[in-house]
Amino acid sequence: MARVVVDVMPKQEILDPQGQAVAGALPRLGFDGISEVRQGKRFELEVADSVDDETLAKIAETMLANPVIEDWTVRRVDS
Amino acid sequence: MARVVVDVMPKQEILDPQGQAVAGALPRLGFDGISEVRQGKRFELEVADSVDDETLAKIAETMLANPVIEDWTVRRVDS
Amino acid sequence: MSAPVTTETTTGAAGARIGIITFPGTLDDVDAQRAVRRAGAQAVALWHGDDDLHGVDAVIVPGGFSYGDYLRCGAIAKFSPVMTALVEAANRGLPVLGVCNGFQVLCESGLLPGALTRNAGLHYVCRDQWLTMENTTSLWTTRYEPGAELLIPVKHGEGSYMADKATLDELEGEGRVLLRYVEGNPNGSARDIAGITDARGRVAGLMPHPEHAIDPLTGPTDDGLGMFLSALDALVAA
Amino acid sequence: MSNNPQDPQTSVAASGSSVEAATDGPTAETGTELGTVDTGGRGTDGDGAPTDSVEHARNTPDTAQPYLELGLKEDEYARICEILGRRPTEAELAMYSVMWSEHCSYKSSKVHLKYFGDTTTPEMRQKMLAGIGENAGVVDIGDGWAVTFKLESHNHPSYVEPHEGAATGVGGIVRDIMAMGARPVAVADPLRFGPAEAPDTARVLPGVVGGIGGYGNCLGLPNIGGEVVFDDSYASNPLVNAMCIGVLKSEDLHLAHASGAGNKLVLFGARTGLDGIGGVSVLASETFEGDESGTGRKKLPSVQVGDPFTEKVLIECCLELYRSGLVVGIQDLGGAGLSCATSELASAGDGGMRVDLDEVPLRAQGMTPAEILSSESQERMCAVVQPSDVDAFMKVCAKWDVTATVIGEVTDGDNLEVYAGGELVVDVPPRTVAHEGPVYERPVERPGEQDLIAADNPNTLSRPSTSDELRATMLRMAASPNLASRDWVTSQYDRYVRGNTVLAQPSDSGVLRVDEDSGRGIAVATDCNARYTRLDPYRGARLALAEAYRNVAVTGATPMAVTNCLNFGSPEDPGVMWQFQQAVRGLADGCAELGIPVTGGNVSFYNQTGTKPILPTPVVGVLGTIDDVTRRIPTGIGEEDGETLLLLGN
Ligand SMILES: Nc1ncnc2c1ncn2[C@@H]1O[C@H](COP(=O)(O)OP(=O)(O)O)[C@@H](O)[C@H]1O
Repeated sequence: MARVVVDVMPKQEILDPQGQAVAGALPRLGFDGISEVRQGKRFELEVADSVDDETLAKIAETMLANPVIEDWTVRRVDS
Repeated sequence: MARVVVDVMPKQEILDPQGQAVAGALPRLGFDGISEVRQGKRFELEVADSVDDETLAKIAETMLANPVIEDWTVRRVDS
Repeated sequence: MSAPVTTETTTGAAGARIGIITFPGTLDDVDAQRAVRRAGAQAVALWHGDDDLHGVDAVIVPGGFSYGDYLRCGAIAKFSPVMTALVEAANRGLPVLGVCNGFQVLCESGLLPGALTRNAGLHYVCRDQWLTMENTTSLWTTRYEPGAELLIPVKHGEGSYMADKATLDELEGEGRVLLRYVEGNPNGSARDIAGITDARGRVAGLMPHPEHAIDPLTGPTDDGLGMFLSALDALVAA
Repeated sequence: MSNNPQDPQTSVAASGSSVEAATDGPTAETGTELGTVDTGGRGTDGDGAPTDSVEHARNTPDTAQPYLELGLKEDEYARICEILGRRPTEAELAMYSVMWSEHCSYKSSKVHLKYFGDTTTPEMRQKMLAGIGENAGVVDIGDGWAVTFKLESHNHPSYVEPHEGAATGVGGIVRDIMAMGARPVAVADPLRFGPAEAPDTARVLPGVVGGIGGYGNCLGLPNIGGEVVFDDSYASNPLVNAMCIGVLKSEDLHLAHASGAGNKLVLFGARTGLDGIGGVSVLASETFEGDESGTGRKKLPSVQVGDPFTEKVLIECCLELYRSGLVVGIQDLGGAGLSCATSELASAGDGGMRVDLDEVPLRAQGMTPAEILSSESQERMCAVVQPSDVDAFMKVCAKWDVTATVIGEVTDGDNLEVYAGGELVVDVPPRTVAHEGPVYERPVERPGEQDLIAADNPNTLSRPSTSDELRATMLRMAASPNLASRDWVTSQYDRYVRGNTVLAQPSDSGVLRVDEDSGRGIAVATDCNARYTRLDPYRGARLALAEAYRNVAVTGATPMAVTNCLNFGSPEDPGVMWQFQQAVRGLADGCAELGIPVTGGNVSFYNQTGTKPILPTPVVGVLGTIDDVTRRIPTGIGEEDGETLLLLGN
């Protein structure tokens, strides 16, 4: 068993209304000094050792992310 | 300027229908060996050096996460 | 099939002033105002940037997508100036009704326990929903018969009520569950909970939209009108 | 830092490195590295590359330009050079190429659409306050109320990225309606997909429905109608048509124009980014061939992401601006962005216009003038404001937290002049961009196979005759996705918001209350049977009209005006052009017979996979009025015992 983290973020050049909403609210709440916020998704998977990196990449690319508008990263982490 | 990553995940005991939907779909698409999926959020913040850890924790706790249902983690990363 | 509720207007209600909050992204404020007028009271528009409540007798936090609700429903709205004023007033006993996004805002700001999470089906759901009235002593529900069945629209993507077991048991034990879904739970809410109230029965939060059920012309029934009338009864009596 | 005692991330956090460094544990693979996409372009490299100014263009007449890549034909490019008396600058080329595209210029359809005007009698025009040529048609419904409505397609973007494509389709049509000075009050969505069981439909349909619902619900617009149709021909080419309906007091009608020298041009709403730049990115990469800073641009997806919250706030902001009388003219930014808005505003006015791109609030760094002019960033509007009103205008925008910037002014010259970095980069007669694009008389030819199709008719085809056959037919129909419940779709749409929805699904048409005191209301329906239209495009279009007309009539409303969205294959295919011509004639003749005008519409060509076009799909929307919505007639029988059932017609 391994724990795998897949991070999915909106592509840099794509509008991120979610992150913008947060960035816009922070100063109103008295939090200054945050110049940019981007909001994406984080998936935590419990994966059998038999699952190889290629398969994980495929899962990320076809299911977890929408490659038209999102970038993704896969990492194995110790659990 | 520092880049800060805030990860927000549903608490272990809270139902995570999105993660479950992914976990349920994987075998149908021919991906086996994934026993659990949880879906949360990932925020990337560009933060002035003057913003201290305490402030970051407060932003995470009061705004980015709802501690009733979510756990959060703040990390500074090199940019 | 209409709920056993009287829809006679409250005598002496015309003087009552009910505030309706508008955040950027609020949608059902016009409907809530209409419902308040239909019930015979005066609707007072409250803006998110106001830092006082203009002396209103009760407040409705209506549905919509405050600030887009991109982060988490109600998460940003809870920080607005008007909410600071509202939390203070509610703690002093001001009657408050949060509907849908308003319910989410009340939970986020700590006026009500628990949280509303993504629908179990992962889709936004708009449908006419059967409910049972579980508590007829709260300020917002005295016009109803105990156990009355109501047909009122729900429309939301994040309406699944969640709280830890202790909180749920406490709500049940103290009779603070106001409404429950029957004939199908639209969102996976714990214990079919559709609405709750605070310990004093003055602050209520619901996912169904009583303001969309005040006239069979534009809603499935007029089953929702009783909530506004109940509050007016209490305000006039006070 | 964490609130989780078990903190599953500590191991990662301990290494303290970023995702993109990919050093915390073996990285499997990276899509595109997070956070490292180069958004910089020429502006940022500081190598002093010359801006392609008008003067520069004059001095370098022989510079080759990528007009073919931008979709301009040889002769179209020649005409631009002739209009300008020189080669166009990069920015001008970008402007002409988007504005002269089929989508913006109607170059293949114009000659046919004229027929709508030719067949509209003064009598039919009586209630029409604005018609074809404006952002949307407007009709007078009585008691001082006017209604504006329009259908628009967002087919191709919805195939590439179903959710955002459909969402921004709704956003675009809503801004069209706002530009008429109206409050948007409802939407409807006629949809066409490939076979229900096809894997790709499982990608496209939920995305489209989620996008329309997500955007429309967040705007607070009840969804009161539409269609869901499945057919093989839409397999790689779904049709996502969206309708918006708006209401205004007749005297508040705002038409897009920019009159009055000295009046200011205000851009307000979202910032301008690299969204939907599509073809124009060849400009940057062409010029910077071999230069590594140019490579980042080529990969840009021409996808726009919608921000419904910004649009909702923009709606309320616009309505307050209208109420306060602060707007002389207004235009939405849709396809072709600022190119379209500035050239259309200027050509509808009585003077020229000067725009300074340095003032445009940007979301990305180093955008070129061509990119700023072509950006299709959503949720933006452009208003013409009297100088004395600018402060008040800005105050209203500030109240709604809407970014607003004066980017130019109306001049007493003739040309649209655009400056960037202090240099004149565009100097064109605005009408040549907005209205005097190429017009084609494409070849039209009835395909030979129409005869074959016509040979199969009710007399030659076998019909079920035994009870077993009837039963089988019945079962087949009951199982057909085209006759299934639409509940999966419609339950994702808010039909109640604003509290004026009198009828929505499953009714034959949506009915809305407009005036709470008098009970005056409107009804709308959209329809098209594309298979009929394939068999006979003239009659098919008439049938679509008749069906929508009937659907409005049976709710108790009186039909009064028509909009359309004409979805067809390639105009370069003479057979498709014939279908188009026939459908336009059928619709126009039908309207003349029924006595209601076509007030606007939209043409979507190139809906095909390879050389195989979609079924010709002229979606027709009919608007009706009803004096008193309490007298609406709901769909359905069997509410009471003893009801009499009558069949009308033959
Ligand atoms: N995409 C859609 N969006 C909104 N409403 C829809 C959509 N598709 C169908 N509807 C509504 O659902 C109901 C049933 O649709 P349909 O089966 O196409 O009816 P009909 O065949 O009578 O036109 C109608 O009220 C129609 O307006």
